Amino acid sequence: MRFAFTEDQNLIRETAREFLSERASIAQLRKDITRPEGHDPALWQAMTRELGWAGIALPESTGGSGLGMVELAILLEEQGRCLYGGPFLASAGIASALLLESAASETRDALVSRLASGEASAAAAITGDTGRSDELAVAAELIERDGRALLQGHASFVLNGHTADIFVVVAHDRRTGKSGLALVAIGAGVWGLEIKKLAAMDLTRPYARLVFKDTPPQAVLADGGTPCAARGLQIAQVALAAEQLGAMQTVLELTTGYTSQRVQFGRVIGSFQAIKHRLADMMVVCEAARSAVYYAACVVDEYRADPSSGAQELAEAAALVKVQCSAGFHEVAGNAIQLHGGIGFTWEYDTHLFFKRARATINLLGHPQHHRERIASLIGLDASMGAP
Amino acid sequence: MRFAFTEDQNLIRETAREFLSERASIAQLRKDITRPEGHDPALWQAMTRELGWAGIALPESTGGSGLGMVELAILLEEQGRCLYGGPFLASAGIASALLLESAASETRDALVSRLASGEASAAAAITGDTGRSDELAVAAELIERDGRALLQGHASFVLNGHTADIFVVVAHDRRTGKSGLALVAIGAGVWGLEIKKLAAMDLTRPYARLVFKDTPPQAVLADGGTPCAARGLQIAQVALAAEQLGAMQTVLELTTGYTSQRVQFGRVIGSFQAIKHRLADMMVVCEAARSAVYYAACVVDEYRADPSSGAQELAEAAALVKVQCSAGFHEVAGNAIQLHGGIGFTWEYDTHLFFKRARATINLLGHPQHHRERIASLIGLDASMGAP
Amino acid sequence: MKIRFTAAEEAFRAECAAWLNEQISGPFADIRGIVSQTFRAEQRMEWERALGRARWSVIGWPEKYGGRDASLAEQVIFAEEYARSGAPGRVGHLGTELAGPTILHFGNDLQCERFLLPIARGEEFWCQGYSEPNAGSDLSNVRTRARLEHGPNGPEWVIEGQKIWTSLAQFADWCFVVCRTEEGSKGPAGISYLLVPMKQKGVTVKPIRQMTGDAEFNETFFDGARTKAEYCVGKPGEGWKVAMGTLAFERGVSTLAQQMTFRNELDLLIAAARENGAAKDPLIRQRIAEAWVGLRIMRYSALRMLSRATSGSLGAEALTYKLYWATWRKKLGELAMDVVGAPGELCTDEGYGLADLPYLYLFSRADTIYGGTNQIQRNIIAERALGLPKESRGDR
Amino acid sequence: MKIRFTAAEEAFRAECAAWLNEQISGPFADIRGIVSQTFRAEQRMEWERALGRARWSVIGWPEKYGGRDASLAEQVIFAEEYARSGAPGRVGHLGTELAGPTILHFGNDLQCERFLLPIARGEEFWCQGYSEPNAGSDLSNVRTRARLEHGPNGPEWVIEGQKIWTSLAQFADWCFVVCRTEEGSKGPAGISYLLVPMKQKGVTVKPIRQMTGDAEFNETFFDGARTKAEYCVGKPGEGWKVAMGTLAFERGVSTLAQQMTFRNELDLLIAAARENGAAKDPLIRQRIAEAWVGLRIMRYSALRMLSRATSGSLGAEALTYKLYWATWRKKLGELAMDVVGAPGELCTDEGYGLADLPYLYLFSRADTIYGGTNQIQRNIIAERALGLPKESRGDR
Repeated sequence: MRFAFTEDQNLIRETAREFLSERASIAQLRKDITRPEGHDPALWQAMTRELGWAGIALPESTGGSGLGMVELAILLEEQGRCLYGGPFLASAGIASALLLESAASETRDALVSRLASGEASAAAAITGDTGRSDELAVAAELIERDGRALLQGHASFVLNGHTADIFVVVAHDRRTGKSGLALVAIGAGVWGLEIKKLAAMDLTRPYARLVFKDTPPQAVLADGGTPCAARGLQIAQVALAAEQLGAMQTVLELTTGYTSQRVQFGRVIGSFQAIKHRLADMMVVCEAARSAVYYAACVVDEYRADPSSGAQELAEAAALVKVQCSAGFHEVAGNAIQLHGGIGFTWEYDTHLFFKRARATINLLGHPQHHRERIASLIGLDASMGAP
Repeated sequence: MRFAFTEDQNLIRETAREFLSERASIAQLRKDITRPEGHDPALWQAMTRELGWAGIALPESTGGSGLGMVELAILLEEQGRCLYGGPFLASAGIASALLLESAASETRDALVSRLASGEASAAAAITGDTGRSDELAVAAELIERDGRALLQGHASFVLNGHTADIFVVVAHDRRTGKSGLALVAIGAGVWGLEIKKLAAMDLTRPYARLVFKDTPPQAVLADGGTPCAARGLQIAQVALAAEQLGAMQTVLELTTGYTSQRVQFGRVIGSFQAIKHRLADMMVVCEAARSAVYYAACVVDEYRADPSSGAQELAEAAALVKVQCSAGFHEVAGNAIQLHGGIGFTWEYDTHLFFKRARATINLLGHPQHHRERIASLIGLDASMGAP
Repeated sequence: MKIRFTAAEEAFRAECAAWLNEQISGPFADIRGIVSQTFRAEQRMEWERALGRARWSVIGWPEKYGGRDASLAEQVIFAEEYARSGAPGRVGHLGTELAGPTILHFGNDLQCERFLLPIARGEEFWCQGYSEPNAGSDLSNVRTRARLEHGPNGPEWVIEGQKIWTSLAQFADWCFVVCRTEEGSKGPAGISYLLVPMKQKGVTVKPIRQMTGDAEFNETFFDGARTKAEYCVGKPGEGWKVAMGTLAFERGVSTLAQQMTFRNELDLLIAAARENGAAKDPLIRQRIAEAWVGLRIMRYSALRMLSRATSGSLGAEALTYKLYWATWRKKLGELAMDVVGAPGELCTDEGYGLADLPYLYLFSRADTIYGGTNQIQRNIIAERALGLPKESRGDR
Repeated sequence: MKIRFTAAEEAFRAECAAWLNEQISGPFADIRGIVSQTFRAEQRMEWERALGRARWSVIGWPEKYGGRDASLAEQVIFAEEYARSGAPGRVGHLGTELAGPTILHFGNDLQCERFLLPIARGEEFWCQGYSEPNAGSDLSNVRTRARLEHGPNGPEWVIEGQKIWTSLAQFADWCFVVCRTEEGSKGPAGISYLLVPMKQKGVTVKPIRQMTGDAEFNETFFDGARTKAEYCVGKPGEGWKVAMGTLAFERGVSTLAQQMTFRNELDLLIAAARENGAAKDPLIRQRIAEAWVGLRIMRYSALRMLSRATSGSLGAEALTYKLYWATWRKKLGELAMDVVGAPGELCTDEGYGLADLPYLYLFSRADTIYGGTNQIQRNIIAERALGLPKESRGDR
């Protein structure tokens, strides 16, 4: 038990921070989001092909680095710091997690290899137009016709879906003799797939809506995929939380910096307790999130080392980290606007970008309320009541 | 429409404040609560027989002053200021409200007359051992045997019940052909009634637990009494809220006074924004409570003037005022302890008396959560959902 | 203490409701229910002229200035019916609610004669020149300067400086400008309250885009702008008192109209919750109930505040009012997003169009900032209502 | 970064769990699960002597002072098993967690030899002399004075003054007292850190009754109390640094034991909720989940803090820790009352006896006050971790 980063891990962080501060400043982000892709493809190429980030937590057998969630979380945290809006979270954080949880197969490994090399990016289609995270919200169906599996229905809130090459789709399995959820891979150029980019309140990252019209899957990755999907999404929650952690840390620093310089009443406003104490509370939230993210990342690695004994802890840690980071990021970003005063409310200043990202990530992969209810079940509040 | 006190009403307040500051200081309270009655009977006599307070909102025909809820609320607010623990709220605030809502009859008027004159005090028995405010929590039953109505079961959390002369009991009506709740009056000395004083965390005011063993009622005040009980308790909520308002105002003043004098770091601590702003928030809560209480008191008077048109507004205002004053009082009293620092946590200092009273009144007549749910129903959130 | 309206007052309610509904479902149906402050401004200014013609624009003012000498109860009733009709927020509200009452109270006869009727008639619109880039929370740190010059048009103030957050400046004919007229003065001393025409060469208005995508607020630059010497309200150098007086009018009857807007927003939220099933969620129900409680309390507090205002004193409820509603609305915005769920995250068009509830969510973040941040409001409450020590300044 | 324990560590866990369970279900069954700090103190002191005999009292200390030189992981494991066994909080914790580490770190050889073994063996108990009636949040405003006197027993400090909130003083043999030894000094300068015997004529302990009805805290009066000149930790006049160092030890491994207490409290609350049906209430479920999240995060933060502490630096998570747990526990207390409902309002006996959860509710109100109020904690975080300006004093 040593709950601190190794030298290697620190080095990964330093390299990432240096690279991103040069190539992915928020000023740059404001330009990149106006591109049709919503991000800079050259930067994405550099991240994946040159730096090999997409494969950091993918098995060496598929061309990845074979490191773990802790290292992936470091990269996501650093990307969160600059609100990076390219498909890293979507592909390396979410879709890859689903792929790795699905049954091992050559097809799957071929897909993973394409992601690891940076040749392709993937996106996960896991919910319908409600955007909710429960099973009922899934609006895609896998049917069988003439012995062929086909996708019907739709999926929405597909993060970075408009530029993805591969989709990992969670669908209700309606094939003969099947039930529950299936995990399906499809290519972006496949017949019977409509992709529409959706503009969002969060300016930093677009969604897509997919419509399936008898779309043939490239592969059915998991029959009876309900548990695979659940575990994969739990791991994805940890990935998202790592990104949220980085973002909330930046917005805290931004606010500390501003309030240390802005003068009103002849004093820097950071000398007023109303400001100081709010900042202290923001820091408490950030540090709590940090503890949660690092721990949850370790839990993912423990789970992958031993899935049978680690599943309960994974479910708990994933819900916990989503609750803490979603509620925390929104609180911190909201406070940042308040402490900036008028300027914090303007389009030109960066605080609103963080605030809107925070709001968007509240619903992504499940609202905190949903996950608290999930925790209540996990810790035994459902068990039948009786006399003591 | 004039939402301000009249001269007469201001005079009632001034007189009450003067009387209570002389006779019912908190130092005096600390002595009085050690008496077997839990309060000073001579003071109670002075309040009722000399000043006629018990009858202030009772009809002139029964010997009362024929004034309204606004005037009663003023007296309760002033009593709340000094945490008066005698049976005024229990008798004039709660039990009287139930009596006035029950069907007019000679028996009822005779009971009301005894309360108006101060000859007797009443207490309301409205819940069982859970102390909850829903109908299911009622643990008394009115049965019929040999043509006679009898009470069985129990009631708990009967405010000031150990010194009451009359009990107004809410019971499930199990008599032949009846259903719902009945409102029943019994005398304290009646056969088959056990009364046990309960010591409570709130030191200022005890409860009693009643056990009914074929207890014969003095009168069945309302057959099919569910709506009477509901309305009576709504009015009682307004009475309780008025008392809570007075208490939270005092605790705010106490804290303002302390923080204006206590010096740390060479400054009065009230000059620190962390303290100032907390006090400001406390004041916001108090003023919100004040607006709510005065308005709700007017609503009661409007309702009594025209029960048919005023019932919905009464239900809403009663729930609202209970939510605001219960949550608000607890918040203000909790903050008071915090802002006093170590001394606020001692037995010798008064803050804990307020804090414990606040906690006790959260459950009394229904938890805020219960009343918020009630509001949700009242404002139409239960109505069936459909396409727009 | 009574809350019931008299029969005569209820008759007045019927009269104004009838007129409002006729107008808003008839000639002005296009502007019904608009939320944004800047949308369809021209039509709304036309609407405000129609109000003026029918003497419904400022009913509490004296008849000779376009009002009806209406009682408090009548003003309460009108505000309620105005909002109930779906009539939009007023482009002219800085004139009718702030400039007008200030001139009526602090101005001289000449100023009253010149300015009040055009406000009442919707012929002249106003904006407010208070905040500056370095005078946000610290309002008295005013750097905009004005000096008196004697030129061909007689004595005139010449104004230099920059104001910020001047909402509706793009539509305004006049601005009430707080500026420093005594060289070397500091803080509240040496400030004057000038009425300055906006449509002149020396005034430039530059919109500030906000996080909502809209631009209600502006920067306003005064670069040799001029106004007549006699358009100074109060004595030169004693404008601070007038400026603070203006702020007190923000707590007037207009709060009731604002509340009706809030009520419309809450109704919208409730409708959304019923439609998408969120109304079945016990947590959402609690939060909606809490919002409903807060809104009711705002109404009661406003009535208490207004009933007392007729007796001249300003109570604690008035000092707490801004903090209360701003905090309430911010929470409402957060609740709104949880009610609408993920679909509320999507834009309705490519131009950053947002549905009403998500728009409310974003806009509400400004409520706790403009017009005195929550932090400033808490200082005011603690110092003025509770008598706690003043904050120490770093500079004097 | 890894969170799994090695096989050797798990073996260590089995060893200490076995010993603890044997003791606590055997000879010390009477003191199992006691919540109050003062209840059955004599038996608990006996228990702590048993711990000392078996070398389980201070396992992280060097062997020669009664410890086991245990690794961080072993200390974590022992703390977990200690609490899991139901063993009660330690009467000696001010010695084992504060006085001991302070002497070990700042004291000289003579002091280590004299004081550490008796602490480890449970032979001498300690209390803390920091706060004074006028030095609560403002700790450096110390007025207790000590002067060096040369008498028949050699040079001795003679101490005059009053300390307050000295918990467990009634059981203590020694007190570490912060006092002013330089006439006319102010603030942190001129303060010394003295080790003073409690069982002497010049020391009077007077219990302070708290809102719980209990009296864990005391006033302690020093009226010509004496201690040897050599029992000054650090140089005379430079005790402030030592005193602050002691506070840092509060963030040590003992936090894990404290957390296990919290976990027992949360388990109690969950059991109550399941028993009375509150666990079905969606709002209660959310709040319990939130409490569970907070407790887990405390554990993760403590592990992060401790893992870093071995590298010598104090991170932001250490500065936020007190504020976090105190706020968490206050909320837990409020939740507890909502779970138990009205029955929790009733006393269990005439002597103001309260059930565990209501007791927790009341006691938790002190958590955000003692050991540095939440307000002071926020100052510390803002100033030390975020580098914001210091509060200005009124007096220097």
